[in-house]
Amino acid sequence: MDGKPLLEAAGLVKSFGETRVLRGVDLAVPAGTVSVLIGPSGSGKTTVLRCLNALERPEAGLVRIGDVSVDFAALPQQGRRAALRAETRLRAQSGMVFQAHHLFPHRSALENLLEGPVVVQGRPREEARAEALVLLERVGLKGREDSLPSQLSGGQQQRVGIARALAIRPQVVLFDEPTSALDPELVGEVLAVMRDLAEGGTTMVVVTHEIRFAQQVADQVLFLDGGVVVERGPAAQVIADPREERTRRFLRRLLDPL
Amino acid sequence: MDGKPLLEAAGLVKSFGETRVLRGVDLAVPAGTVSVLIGPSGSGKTTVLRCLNALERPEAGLVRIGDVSVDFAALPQQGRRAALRAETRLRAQSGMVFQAHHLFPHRSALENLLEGPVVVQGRPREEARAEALVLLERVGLKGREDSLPSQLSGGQQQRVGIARALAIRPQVVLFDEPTSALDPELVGEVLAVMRDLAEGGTTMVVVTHEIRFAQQVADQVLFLDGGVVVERGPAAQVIADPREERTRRFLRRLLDPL
Amino acid sequence: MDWELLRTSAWPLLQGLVLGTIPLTALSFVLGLAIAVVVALMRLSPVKLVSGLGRVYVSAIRGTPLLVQLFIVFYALPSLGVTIDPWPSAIIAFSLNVGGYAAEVVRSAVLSVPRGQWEAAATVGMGYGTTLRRVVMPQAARLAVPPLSNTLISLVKDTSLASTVLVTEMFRVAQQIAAPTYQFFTLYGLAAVYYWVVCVVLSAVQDRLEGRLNRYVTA
Amino acid sequence: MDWELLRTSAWPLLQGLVLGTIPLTALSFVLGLAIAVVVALMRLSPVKLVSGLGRVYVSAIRGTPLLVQLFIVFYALPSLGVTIDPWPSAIIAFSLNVGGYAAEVVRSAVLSVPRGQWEAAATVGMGYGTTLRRVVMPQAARLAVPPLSNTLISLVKDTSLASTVLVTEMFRVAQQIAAPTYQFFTLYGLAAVYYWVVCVVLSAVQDRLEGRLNRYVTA
Amino acid sequence: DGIVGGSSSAAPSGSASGTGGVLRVASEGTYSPFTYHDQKDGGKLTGYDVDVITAVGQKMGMQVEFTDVTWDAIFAGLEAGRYDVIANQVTVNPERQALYDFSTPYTTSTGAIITRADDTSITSLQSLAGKTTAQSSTSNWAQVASGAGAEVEAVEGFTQAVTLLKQGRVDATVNDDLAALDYLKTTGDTSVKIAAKTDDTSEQAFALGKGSELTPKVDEALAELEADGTLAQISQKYFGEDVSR
Ligand SMILES: Nc1ncnc2c1ncn2[C@@H]1O[C@H](COP(=O)(O)OP(=O)(O)OP(=O)(O)O)[C@@H](O)[C@H]1O
Ligand SMILES: Nc1ncnc2c1ncn2[C@@H]1O[C@H](COP(=O)(O)OP(=O)(O)OP(=O)(O)O)[C@@H](O)[C@H]1O
Ligand SMILES: [Mg+2]
Ligand SMILES: [Mg+2]
Repeated sequence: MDGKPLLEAAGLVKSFGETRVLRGVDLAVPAGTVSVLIGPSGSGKTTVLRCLNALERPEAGLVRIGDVSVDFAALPQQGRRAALRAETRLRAQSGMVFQAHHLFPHRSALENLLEGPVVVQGRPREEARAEALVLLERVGLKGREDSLPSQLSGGQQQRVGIARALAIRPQVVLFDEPTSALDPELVGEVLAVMRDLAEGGTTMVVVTHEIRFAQQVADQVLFLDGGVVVERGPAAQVIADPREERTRRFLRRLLDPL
Repeated sequence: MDGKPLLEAAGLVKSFGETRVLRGVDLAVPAGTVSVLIGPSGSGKTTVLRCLNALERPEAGLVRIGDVSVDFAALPQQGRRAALRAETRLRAQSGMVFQAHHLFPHRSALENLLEGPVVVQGRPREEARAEALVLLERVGLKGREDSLPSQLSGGQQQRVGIARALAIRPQVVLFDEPTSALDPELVGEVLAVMRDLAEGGTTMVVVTHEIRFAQQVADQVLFLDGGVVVERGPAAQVIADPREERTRRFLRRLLDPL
Repeated sequence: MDWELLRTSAWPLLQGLVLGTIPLTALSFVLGLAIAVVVALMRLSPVKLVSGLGRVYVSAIRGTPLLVQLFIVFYALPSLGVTIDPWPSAIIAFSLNVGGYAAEVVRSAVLSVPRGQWEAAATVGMGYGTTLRRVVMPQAARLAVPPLSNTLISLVKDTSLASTVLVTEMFRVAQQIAAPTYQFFTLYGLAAVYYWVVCVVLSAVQDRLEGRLNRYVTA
Repeated sequence: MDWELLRTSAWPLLQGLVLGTIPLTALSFVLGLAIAVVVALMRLSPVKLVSGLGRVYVSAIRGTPLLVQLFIVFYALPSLGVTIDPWPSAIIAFSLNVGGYAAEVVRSAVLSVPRGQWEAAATVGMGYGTTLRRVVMPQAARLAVPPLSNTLISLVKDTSLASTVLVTEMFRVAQQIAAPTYQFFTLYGLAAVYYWVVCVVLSAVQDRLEGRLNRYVTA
Repeated sequence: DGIVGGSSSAAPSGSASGTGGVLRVASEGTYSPFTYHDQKDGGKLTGYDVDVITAVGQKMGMQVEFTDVTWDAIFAGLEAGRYDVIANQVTVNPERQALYDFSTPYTTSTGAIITRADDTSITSLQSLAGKTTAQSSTSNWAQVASGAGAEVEAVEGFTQAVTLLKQGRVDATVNDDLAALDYLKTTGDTSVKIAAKTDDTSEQAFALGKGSELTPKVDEALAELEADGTLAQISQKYFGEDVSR
């Protein structure tokens, strides 16, 4: 490592229509670390992840992953094709895990993993297949490679989603509330897979409400509210002893809903 | 009260194809009390609720709510029409709140509440409307009566669902994981409404994974596993000090997923 | 292009459109939709006999040309002692025809409404009919509108076959005017323009309806 | 019913079916589907000009009778110096026609595929075309099959209009045999039976396809 | 007869032919100059066949009521008892005689071979051998042309045949000389011509249901019309010559 963080975002500003959803978000994620984003509904967590992945185009701000960087403010001047190319290139640096998995329903677990490497990246099918099988085993789905998504439980689907994000060999994996659509019982298996990945050195940015996961796995926790990062720091500090009143109130409500 | 519980189920047996999902479930819910059903995924919790509501027809067993009772084993001999009539009559005794709310998407919040009383029960529109407005206020949705479901947040949708279940003036309200599809932050508002109902004397049967809710609100907790009630008793006992190893294991996994 | 002929033909064709084509289309489509709903529900029935009958109906209607269906209603039924006047014959044949095609559209749209909606309706006490009418059909409508609008717009033009059963609509008028002058091309072109105007109006209605029905769809 | 006539007509009509109706239908439908996909995507384009062009196309095709479209391709284009042979003319007119109707079906089916699928495809690196081909279309197919099968089955019978541009298909053969004896009814009935058989086969294919495409649908 | 709802046979009363003094007649209404709607006269049904059958009706003391029917349905309607007689230049041939009653013929026509005006290669029926003609498949001229060795393209009607001829897609079309003359007269088209007439003549008559009790009465009326010169007079009006014999 050369001291520079693997992923860096600076000054992200994004509006939908009249409403400004991100008001200058900065983020630095060193290689091999886990950053957890927490914050109330509508605070912009999903939007941040989507900007990192260029699924959303911010009005201003810079995102760099490894040595690919995009200056979003400058994009519009580059022309449609060049802008698209830049975004696609950035997108290839990260994998994304959605809350509602969004697996391709008409393809088996294995085929879901192969779309990226084989169809898009054009890697040899046999090689990609071997790697995909390893990934499925890693998320605990050995033997289920031919199942369709509809034949898998929610937790299994989400784990296929994680494997699919890894299959494109991203530098960073982005998770958007990967467990919040799951039955409580199935949450554990997904979090376990994520912890294993983190321990294996995968760089991750995770939006989640699983505070215990953040405490145990995160190197850094960021609290987002109203489109700005209100507080950031080690998990132990932000969660156990938040400096800001807003953070404290949010955590209290989360831990004791009633 | 005449000492008899308001809702009673006895010997519910239900199979889907080859697999027997309920293997003789008994249940007694006194008027004005809250019973919470917990148990692992696939243990049959949803199926129990659906049998109480006659959405599912068990092969054997008896369900009684107030003075309406149905002997499911005897239904097939009564002929199709009589059986349907009996089921419809039983169904009218309870309201149901689904995990995925299932609001009618093309009707406003208020209209969702009026379908039962006005369209089905034929009560005067003005009277039903007045009552529905009270219900919406009770679940904290005053002023949102003309919103379509798609214009409401998940928590608000779920609260409309509760109000809709109440609008048919049921004797019992059945809840199937009413908060598990919600953002963690929105869970609180729904649980609060449910607690208020309980305190107001509504008889409720609730399937949930919200252990703290069960502790605070339930008069009775039942732990279901493999289609039988493994353990039942006051919340304090079943949750804090379960007798059965299976219950203990389940609760441990739920409280600490990692 | 014979402008004088066009000018003098404009009015009779418009009469044919307004007094023939449009009422024929409107009546047949409304009745056809009703038939379609019934047949779609039959095809969805768990009772094998009922769904089988629905299937036979759809197969018979889609499987044979509309022209033959018109022939049967008007020319073959009399030999069985049933003689029906031209207009009723045309409307019967067209509605039966629309019924067969639209049934498939309705069936697929009804299937697309989630089961949860049926169950929610049951829990507020609705029976099968009420659920269909108040819950399922309004939601199925959204998906059904574009293909049904295809069916309707086809029907507008298929009514030209009504002349086989002695009903005079716009296309027949065009043929009648063209015959003594041999200007078929001009008259058919004029008819096409009228049809096109009707279609534009119907498409606009379709767009508005789609917009309206999309309003309450979540994401 | 003239049984002898039926017997001697069976073979020529079958020839007309196999050499005329079926290849005409198959070719036109395949080309028409391709046009439909392009037009549907145009109508979905955010670029106003492109979506406007798509709209005009659909409106022109659905708005005018197929007969007029055939006339234009075959009888009017020559006056602009473009003379096209009967078979190509028929196939051009039919595919353009199918394209207009099927475009609406495809558009509505594409819209029914959740946005999440587009985004998931983007995150694994797919561009617009690849996403359509590998992710969206296979899912849209499920909803599109019943209405498209209506379009196809209509087309089978609409090919009888090909005779206006000198293509001889089954219905024309039936007319030719009927003419000297005026036994139109008998011959049309025989044609109807052939059409019906084709439709039964196509419906069976539709059912299997629907079953196949429903396989991976959750709940 | 109004333009819309062109059928005036509002009372299809089964097979009680001709009772109540009404003679129900079917014709295409799109076959000029035999049966067509005259736009200069408010779209009234008129033509040679229409006039003849009207005169026949008068002689029979019956009121004539017309119905517009498409050609391929016209005989189905006769069989279904929707009307009593077809007045539409029906050519008499043995196959048809087996199925229907025919009156005595009221038109005799010959075939005309129509070619492009500048085409000199076709001078007789025989020279059609190897050429392509466009024929309405429902007419017997198709058989005449193919009998002469021509390849026949089937079209819907005369106009279409002439269009193909002018576009050079076919070499000729064979049709009734009367229809051909009417076309040339009406349109003033000089790009086509009548290149030759065929030798064989054909006879057109009214068609009635098999065994109809009206047939002899129609024949009787026709005989009277011929005798008193009415038939020839009607023929003169439309063709400038007597085509009735
Ligand atoms: N496509 C969009 N169009 C309009 N507004 C949007 C869009 N996407 C998000 N928003 C708005 O932007 C704000 C931030 O949304 P975002 O989804 O990023 O929040 P979040 O922190 O992820 O919330 P949650 O916890 O509910 O997922 C919200 O107010 C939301 O309504
Ligand atoms: N309609 C059905 N057809 C077939 N099997 C079914 C059906 N409904 C439920 N089951 C099966 O019955 C068993 C019990 O299901 P049920 O939904 O009652 O469990 P649950 O306790 O509610 O689980 P969860 O916590 O996941 O909601 C499961 O194994 C399920 O797969
Ligand atoms: Mg979010
Ligand atoms: Mg359940």
